[in-house]
Amino acid sequence: MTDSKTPLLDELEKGPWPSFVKDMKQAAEKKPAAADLLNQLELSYKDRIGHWKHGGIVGVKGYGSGVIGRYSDRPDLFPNVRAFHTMRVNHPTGWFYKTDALRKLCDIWDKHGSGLTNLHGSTGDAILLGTTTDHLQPCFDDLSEAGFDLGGSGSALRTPSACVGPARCEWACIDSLDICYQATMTLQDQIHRPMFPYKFKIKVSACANDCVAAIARSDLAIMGTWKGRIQVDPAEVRAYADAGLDIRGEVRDLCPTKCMEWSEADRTLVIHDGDCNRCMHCLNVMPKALRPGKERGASILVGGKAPIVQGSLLSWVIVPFMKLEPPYTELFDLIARIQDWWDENGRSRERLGELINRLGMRHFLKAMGLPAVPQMVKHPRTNPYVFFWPEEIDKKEVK
Amino acid sequence: MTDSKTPLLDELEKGPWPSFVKDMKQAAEKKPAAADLLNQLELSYKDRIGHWKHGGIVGVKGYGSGVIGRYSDRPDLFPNVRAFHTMRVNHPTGWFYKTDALRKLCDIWDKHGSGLTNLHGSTGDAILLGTTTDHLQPCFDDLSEAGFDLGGSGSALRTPSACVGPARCEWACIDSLDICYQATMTLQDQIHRPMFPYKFKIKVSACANDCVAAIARSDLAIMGTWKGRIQVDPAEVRAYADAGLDIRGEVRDLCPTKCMEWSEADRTLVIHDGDCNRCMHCLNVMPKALRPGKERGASILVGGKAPIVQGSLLSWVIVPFMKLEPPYTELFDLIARIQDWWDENGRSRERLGELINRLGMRHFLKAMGLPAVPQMVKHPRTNPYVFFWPEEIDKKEVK
Amino acid sequence: MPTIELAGKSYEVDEDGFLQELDKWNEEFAEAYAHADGIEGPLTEEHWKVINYLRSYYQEFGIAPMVRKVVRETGLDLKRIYELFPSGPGNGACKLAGLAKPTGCV
Amino acid sequence: MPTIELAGKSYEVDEDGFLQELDKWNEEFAEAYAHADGIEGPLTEEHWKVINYLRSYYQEFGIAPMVRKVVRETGLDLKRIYELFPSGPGNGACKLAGLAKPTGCV
Amino acid sequence: MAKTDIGPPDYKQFLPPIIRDNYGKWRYHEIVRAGVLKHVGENGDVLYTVRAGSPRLLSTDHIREICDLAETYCDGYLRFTSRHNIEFLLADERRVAPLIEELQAKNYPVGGTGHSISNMVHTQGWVHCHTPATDASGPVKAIMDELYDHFTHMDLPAHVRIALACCLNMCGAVHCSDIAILGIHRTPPRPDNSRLPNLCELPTTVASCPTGAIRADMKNKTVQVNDDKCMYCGNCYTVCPAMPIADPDNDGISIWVGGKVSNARSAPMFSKLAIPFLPNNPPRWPEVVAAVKNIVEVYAARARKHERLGEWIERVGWERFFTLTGIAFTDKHIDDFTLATETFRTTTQFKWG
Amino acid sequence: MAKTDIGPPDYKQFLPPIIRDNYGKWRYHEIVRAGVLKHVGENGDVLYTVRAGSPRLLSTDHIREICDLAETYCDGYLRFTSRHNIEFLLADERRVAPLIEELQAKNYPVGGTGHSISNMVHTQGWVHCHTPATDASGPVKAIMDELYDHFTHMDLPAHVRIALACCLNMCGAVHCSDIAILGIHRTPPRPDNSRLPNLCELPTTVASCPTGAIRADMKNKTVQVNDDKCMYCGNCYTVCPAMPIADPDNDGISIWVGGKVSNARSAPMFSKLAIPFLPNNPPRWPEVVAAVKNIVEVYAARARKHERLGEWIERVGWERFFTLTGIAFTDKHIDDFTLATETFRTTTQFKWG
Ligand code: SRM
Ligand code: SRM
Ligand code: SRM
Ligand code: SRM
Ligand code: SF4
Ligand code: SF4
Ligand code: SF4
Ligand code: SF4
Ligand code: SF4
Ligand code: SF4
Ligand code: SF4
Ligand code: SF4
Repeated sequence: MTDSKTPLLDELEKGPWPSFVKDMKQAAEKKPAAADLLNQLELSYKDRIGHWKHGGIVGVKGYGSGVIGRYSDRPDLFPNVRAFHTMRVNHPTGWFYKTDALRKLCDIWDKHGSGLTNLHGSTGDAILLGTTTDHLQPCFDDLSEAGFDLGGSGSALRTPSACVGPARCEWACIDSLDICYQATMTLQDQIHRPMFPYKFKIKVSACANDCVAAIARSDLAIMGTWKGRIQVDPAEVRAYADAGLDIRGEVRDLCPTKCMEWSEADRTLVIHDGDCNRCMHCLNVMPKALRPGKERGASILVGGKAPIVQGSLLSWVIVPFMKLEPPYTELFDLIARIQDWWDENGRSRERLGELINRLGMRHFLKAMGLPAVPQMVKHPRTNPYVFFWPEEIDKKEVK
Repeated sequence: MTDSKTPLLDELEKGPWPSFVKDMKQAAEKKPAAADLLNQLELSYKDRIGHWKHGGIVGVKGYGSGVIGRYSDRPDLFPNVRAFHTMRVNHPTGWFYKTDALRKLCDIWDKHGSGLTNLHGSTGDAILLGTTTDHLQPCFDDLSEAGFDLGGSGSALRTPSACVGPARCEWACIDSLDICYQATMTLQDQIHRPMFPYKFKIKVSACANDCVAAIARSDLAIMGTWKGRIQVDPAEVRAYADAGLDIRGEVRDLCPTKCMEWSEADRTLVIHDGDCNRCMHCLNVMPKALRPGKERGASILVGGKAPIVQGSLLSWVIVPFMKLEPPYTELFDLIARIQDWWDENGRSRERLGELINRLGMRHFLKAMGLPAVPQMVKHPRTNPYVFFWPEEIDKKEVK
Repeated sequence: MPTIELAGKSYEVDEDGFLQELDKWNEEFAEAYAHADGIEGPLTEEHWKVINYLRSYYQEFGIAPMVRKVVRETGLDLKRIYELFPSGPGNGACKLAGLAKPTGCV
Repeated sequence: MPTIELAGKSYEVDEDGFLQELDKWNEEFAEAYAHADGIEGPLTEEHWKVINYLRSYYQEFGIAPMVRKVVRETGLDLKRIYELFPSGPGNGACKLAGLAKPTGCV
Repeated sequence: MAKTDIGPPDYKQFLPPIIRDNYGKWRYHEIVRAGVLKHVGENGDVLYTVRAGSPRLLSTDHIREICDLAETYCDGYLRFTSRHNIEFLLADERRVAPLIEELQAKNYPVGGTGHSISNMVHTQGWVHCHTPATDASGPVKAIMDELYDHFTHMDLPAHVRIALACCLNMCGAVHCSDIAILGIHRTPPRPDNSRLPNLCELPTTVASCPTGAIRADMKNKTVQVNDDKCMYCGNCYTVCPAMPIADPDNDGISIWVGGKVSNARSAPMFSKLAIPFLPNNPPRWPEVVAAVKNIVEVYAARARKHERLGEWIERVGWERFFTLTGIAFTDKHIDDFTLATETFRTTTQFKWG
Repeated sequence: MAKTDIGPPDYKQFLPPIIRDNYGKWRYHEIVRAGVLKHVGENGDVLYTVRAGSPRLLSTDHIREICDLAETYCDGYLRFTSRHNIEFLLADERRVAPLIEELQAKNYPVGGTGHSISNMVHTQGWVHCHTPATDASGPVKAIMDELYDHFTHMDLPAHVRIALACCLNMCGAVHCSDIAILGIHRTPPRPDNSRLPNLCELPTTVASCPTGAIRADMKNKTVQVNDDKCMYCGNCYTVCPAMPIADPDNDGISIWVGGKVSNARSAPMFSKLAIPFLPNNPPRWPEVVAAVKNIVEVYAARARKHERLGEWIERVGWERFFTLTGIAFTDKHIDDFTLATETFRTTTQFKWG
């Protein structure tokens, strides 16, 4: 046996995948807090249980969010993590950095915190992992000075995120980065000062491949799509076939709507665009030959979330197509109307999707002024429990 | 204009489809009750509303079911339908009749009732439509004398029904008629003396085509199926192809599991039976060439029902395969266990499916002693709200 | 609204003979009605067991008990109940017990 | 369990400074605590509007009101509330008002 | 006293000899023409079945006429189908044509087999029930008149099964029909406080409401309905006579499509809402007839062979269904009951229309 | 005081020049090899991206090392992906190979593109959270060690996305992953009546329970848990610190499969339960690692090209999935929450195994 103080964690230094234990040890050399974190984690590995107390509510002046308070339940053993709060730093949209900015972050965190981070949290923030209460405000001041700001937490708008989109992707149907950035900047107040019934998440994917998983984990998902015909380059189609791509098997047969005809003989591909549901598969397989149609915009979906309380929800289509060009007035107006309705009607800790589900989609659509369209449903209702609006009923005759 | 007393209903004597109004008029000539029924119906057509009072609870001695009480809400206008009760006569299994039996029914009904019937009710009974309270017992006595008995109503076992099955169908995998008949005879007491929380329906279809819609409208559906290979007659396959059947397009391409290979060249059909889900389609299209496998039995499903209260349910697989040979002991034991559990745990007016849904399938399976198998679900659960049985937990350690 | 004359008193009942004013019920009503409904002789202890159980359950819960409960609580099996009340627990016993008419599931 | 000394009295609080025995709350606690929490000068009428609303809502419903409710009922907008309580309605106002620590949604 | 619990007559005595001989030993069948099935036994025996439509509501005299026919042509053996059709069972091929001739002469439609529209399963309506929102026999007659040729000809892509239920109890079990016609109320029940206390069990009445719209008013031994939460299902009326709900001016018919029962190709499916409301317009319900006809014809013109209505819609998409039929999509089509979230579109995969 | 509400730095200043030039004007891409993307602009410009794996939990020194690399090879421009990988952005093809060489020398895995296993999205676990039922970073490390070659090689039928969340809050949003690893508790919370009255809002605590297992005990200002109705989700603990639920001997990991997010081919899908429980066995969770490996390899051997794990299972059937993987099917796999009926098999269409 080794006489290491962390024999269990040491096991996780082995193996080819980069080891977080190495990073913890690296930080532990400089930072007592990181050292105690390492030791407390070792204890957790031994006990098979976490060693943090419940909750913690701390912050910086003027903000109600951006810091997750945390206290050790064994401050006797690990005094340097007695308080070990996390700061959520709003990442640059698309997670793009120049190294000078990243280095600044590191310097600030070495000055004020544990020297440990998550790049990034699963909402998208740069997570600065662990500091004490009295370092929060000075750390924030330094961050602000360096051009960074905190992200969301609590019953606030959470840090919006976006796929890399037009910056590096041929399929981007909308400017996911700009939309996300504008939303972030416009809604700063909502991010920093929680005022909603619960959290609210916005994510933007510039096409249906959904590289930020917007549909699964945002209350409001903005997803690029197009109308009209897929742009086909017949020469490139032939080139793919020549290069050995099995267009029949790998493309046509896997098209979910079966809206393609592929002629092996003359190596031509015909797409019946009216039947296409823009799933992206054929474009994914043949990016050189196929491109999204020219009329571009986004589908807007709402309601996605994780399981607590009533089970997970994937987001629901509420606007099949919206043109999205700066200053995105229609989009931001809609977001404002949605949040206002939710804030007005929602119960504490009730996400948007849960509220719509409780009150009924028809009430939501009416409040939004959105028309009901078949694109909103997989299929119409199967139960006969249909409400009619009072104005649709011949009231004179009801006794 | 005609001076008919039923100008509205007269309109329904027109047109090619046989007219129920003609039947009503025919009966009205002999029976004042039928005449008043016709006139009251005319009033309903004028008023666009029914003219029957709510409910009615009448019957014959020793039975708690089999008669639907009904009273006119306009006895002033239609005294002959002041009381107009329906008797539900248990149909001969498979709805087979010899005319002498049918004629006996007619004679009895001309003697005691309105002379109007439904052949048949949608549960399957021969419905004798309308008589007075004092005719109920004598009518029943005559029916019994003629070899007929009443069917179910109220919180009872309802008249079981079965598809024509082995009597006239090449696909029957079980003897639907015998099973239904034996169930009916064995469970007479349950049919006539309501003792359950609510109604209970049993239907038997001898294959997956489900010609009695068992899966949609019975609390317990028994559906024939097979294990092993579909019996293929290659010569008959070729004969179909020769006769112009598009085996690729009409059979292979429509197979839901895509488990068939069809070679146009040598006109041979290969079925990968391990992938087949016995949907019946290929057999339906080529009955001469394909027959069910040789090891036959039934899938048992439970819970089907109409929408009230919590929405319609289609029945759920609880036993993927059960051999069914007289005296069907395993089946009848299972039915008894199911009913007992339901009767013990069900609330008033709670159908079996609703109860299982309320308490959880795992409780039902445990009480039935049935093993959980993947055939019971479309897919495993998506929510993480998993219960463990106390005996699965290491209780010593829980503080 | 039809009425029925029983032991010199008159009661409002519906077409099926169910009492319309539930608080008018009394034991004579049950006795006399039983006779009119074809039960021979005076009501026995067993009859009263059923009737009393129905009434007390109804008073407590506002609903008629389910048949399985009646069987269990009175110790009489269903066959016996039909012997006692040939019209059965609903049309027979509940009617004599002065309960609201069982509705719905017919 | 940490304690905090305010205006000569000592109170049990948690790590975040939230009162642990809710019935120990009194107005001096709020005044003194405000000072300790960095609010300058004595609590104003506006401060008390918020604190009193929080307390009365909590007493009636057993929960803290949602922010929208606080804004509507006090007539103070969110910006003003953050001016009054720089740590915000939760960490700031609820703490001074002696409510249970808002949990969960962080 | 009469014997009780004897059960129905044993069906075996009603089976014609050819069926008794070939019971469980049929080899295959063919549909000779619409309404005529030919079943061939393993031993070569041949059974003919001639299927005729029926209004289901039959007078005893009409039944006797059917008996006459059965005696003339098939030794008195006949049966009824699970969809109320009459089937004459013939061992002798030579009698088939004469039977059909006489049936046609007597105005019995012969058909309902294979890829046709069979008889409509339906219910009581104003003829005998207490909760209907529409009549049953009348709309059925009017619709079958219009679709008559699809009964007598097998000219559709696949089976089309139409059913009608006159209220949400759905005795016609219409919930899995290609086309379902369903009577609906559209105004809340009106509790009659004077009768309710003596007539109804309060807990049962409260529990009967799927949407929790009913509150017990213990003091007055009655109930109150929250009209905003009521979707007029009528279940409270079923258990409590003092909650009348019928309303001539607002009751009517809704139309549902795309259900199926068989497991052939696709799994059984519920029908889905196509048209939320059409008025009760007796005696011939022209709006309803036209709507059903339109759906059938759009389907007939577009679906592929063997494709049931619901399978066709699933393939082309509901967006397309509404466009092609010209039926308006409304907020009523969007579910708001307990499983609603399962029906919302959780993908960007959809068509423009 | 510091400026507030300035928001994040404008991303545009961090875009390398080649991206600024080709913003919104990319023509196509190729995956040159695992971990190397080549994007070609309409004007012919070529951008190379080299993707490297990261443990996500990074020390500042480690980040500085990454910065060193970015400065050496790509003028200081880099990004992170939505799955925590590092992407070096190079305008100059000649630097690609040297960068990869140095990355490999420094033990950075290069890969995660195309039909490979990318980095695992995951959460805090015992490192920073108060509700975990397992650790996050530890199991991730152990699993990625085992699946390392599938990160560095594109040898799978399609993308495989694995995620881990240490409790049912699912911060890892694992609910739509090809393979999801989820920490679960298995014993009810233990309300601490001495602390609860001062710490918790009773209505909030009661409302927090998805199954209604919590009753308020107004008299004692505390709550009671009906253990039979509790499925250990821990949400009550989230809102009420006096309801501890962690239990070292019964907490552990469940495994879920077949979810996806993209709309490619099939619509997004939730993951479904594969293995209800595996023990917490630190430091390397061998049971969990073996289970994940088994699922990946069975899938890899059988699925068709482009077929995601869930798509493969849908095609062959869940019956087959359990048979092929040898995973036991139990009553726990059968849903009993609010939408349970939607998951029951309502057809006789199934396979024997
Ligand atoms: C840090 C982070 C996990 C990570 O390691 O990446 C995280 C950590 C916590 N989440 Fe989360 N969530 C994080 C992303 C998510 C996501 C993913 C996403 O945003 O895309 C989800 C699922 C999507 C969603 O919102 O539905 C998520 C769903 C939850 C929930 C359940 C919410 C629900 O409505 O179902 C809770 C419970 C709550 O809010 O009380 C929660 C609560 C928490 C808390 C605050 C614990 C608690 O009960 O109060 C965790 C603090 C951990 C700590 O001590 O640092 N966290 N949380 C993620 C935020 C980092 C960032 O800002 O970038
Ligand atoms: C006569 C018949 C309709 C017909 O014209 O064919 C019928 C008629 C009535 N049904 Fe039915 N049901 C009839 C088959 C059905 C079916 C179909 C089936 O059995 O296959 C169903 C749907 C399947 C099911 O059971 O789920 C059906 C579901 C209902 C329901 C809803 C039950 C539910 O759990 O959702 C009710 C309401 C009730 O029980 O109180 C109901 C209630 C009624 C009542 C008794 C009215 C009531 O509210 O009390 C109707 C009496 C009409 C009358 O005055 O004659 N009837 N009922 C059918 C019985 C004839 C027979 O015995 O052959
Ligand atoms: C007589 C009857 C059974 C009975 O016991 O009464 C019956 C008899 C036959 N059915 Fe059926 N089915 C009968 C009701 C049904 C029902 C129930 C219903 O409609 O309510 C169904 C389920 C319908 C549904 O899915 O909604 C039904 C779904 C089938 C199918 C599957 C059709 C499909 O592709 O979905 C077949 C196979 C076929 O026809 O290819 C079938 C096939 C058959 C065959 C060919 C079986 C045979 O070999 O004898 C019989 C003649 C069919 C024909 O009409 O062309 N039968 N059949 C019923 C006639 C009803 C009527 O008068 O129209
Ligand atoms: C860099 C990143 C976006 C970002 O802003 O960070 C990204 C980038 C690309 N994605 Fe993605 N995707 C990224 C996360 C995702 C996600 C989200 C996730 O995994 O959490 C998804 C949804 C996953 C799912 O369905 O569960 C995603 C689903 C796709 C798909 C659809 C795959 C499918 O068949 O289901 C494609 C198309 C393809 O690869 O054929 C795609 C294609 C691409 C392309 C080829 C787009 C392009 O032309 O540049 C990019 C390189 C892909 C590659 O890795 O082979 N990307 N992509 C993300 C890299 C994550 C990582 O480090 O592994
Ligand atoms: S979501 Fe679409 S546009 Fe955005 S990066 Fe992914 S593939 Fe490209
Ligand atoms: S985008 Fe999808 S649906 Fe459209 S043609 Fe391509 S593969 Fe088919
Ligand atoms: S259910 Fe099957 S066996 Fe029965 S009649 Fe229909 S096709 Fe024949
Ligand atoms: S029965 Fe159905 S699943 Fe089986 S081979 Fe025939 S068509 Fe395919
Ligand atoms: S559907 Fe409704 S109205 Fe029609 S018979 Fe059945 S219960 Fe009566
Ligand atoms: S009609 Fe239906 S929804 Fe309306 S109150 Fe009655 S039971 Fe409730
Ligand atoms: S998943 Fe649960 S335990 Fe893990 S970080 Fe999120 S809230 Fe904490
Ligand atoms: S752990 Fe979940 S299910 Fe159990 S009592 Fe708490 S909230 Fe309810």
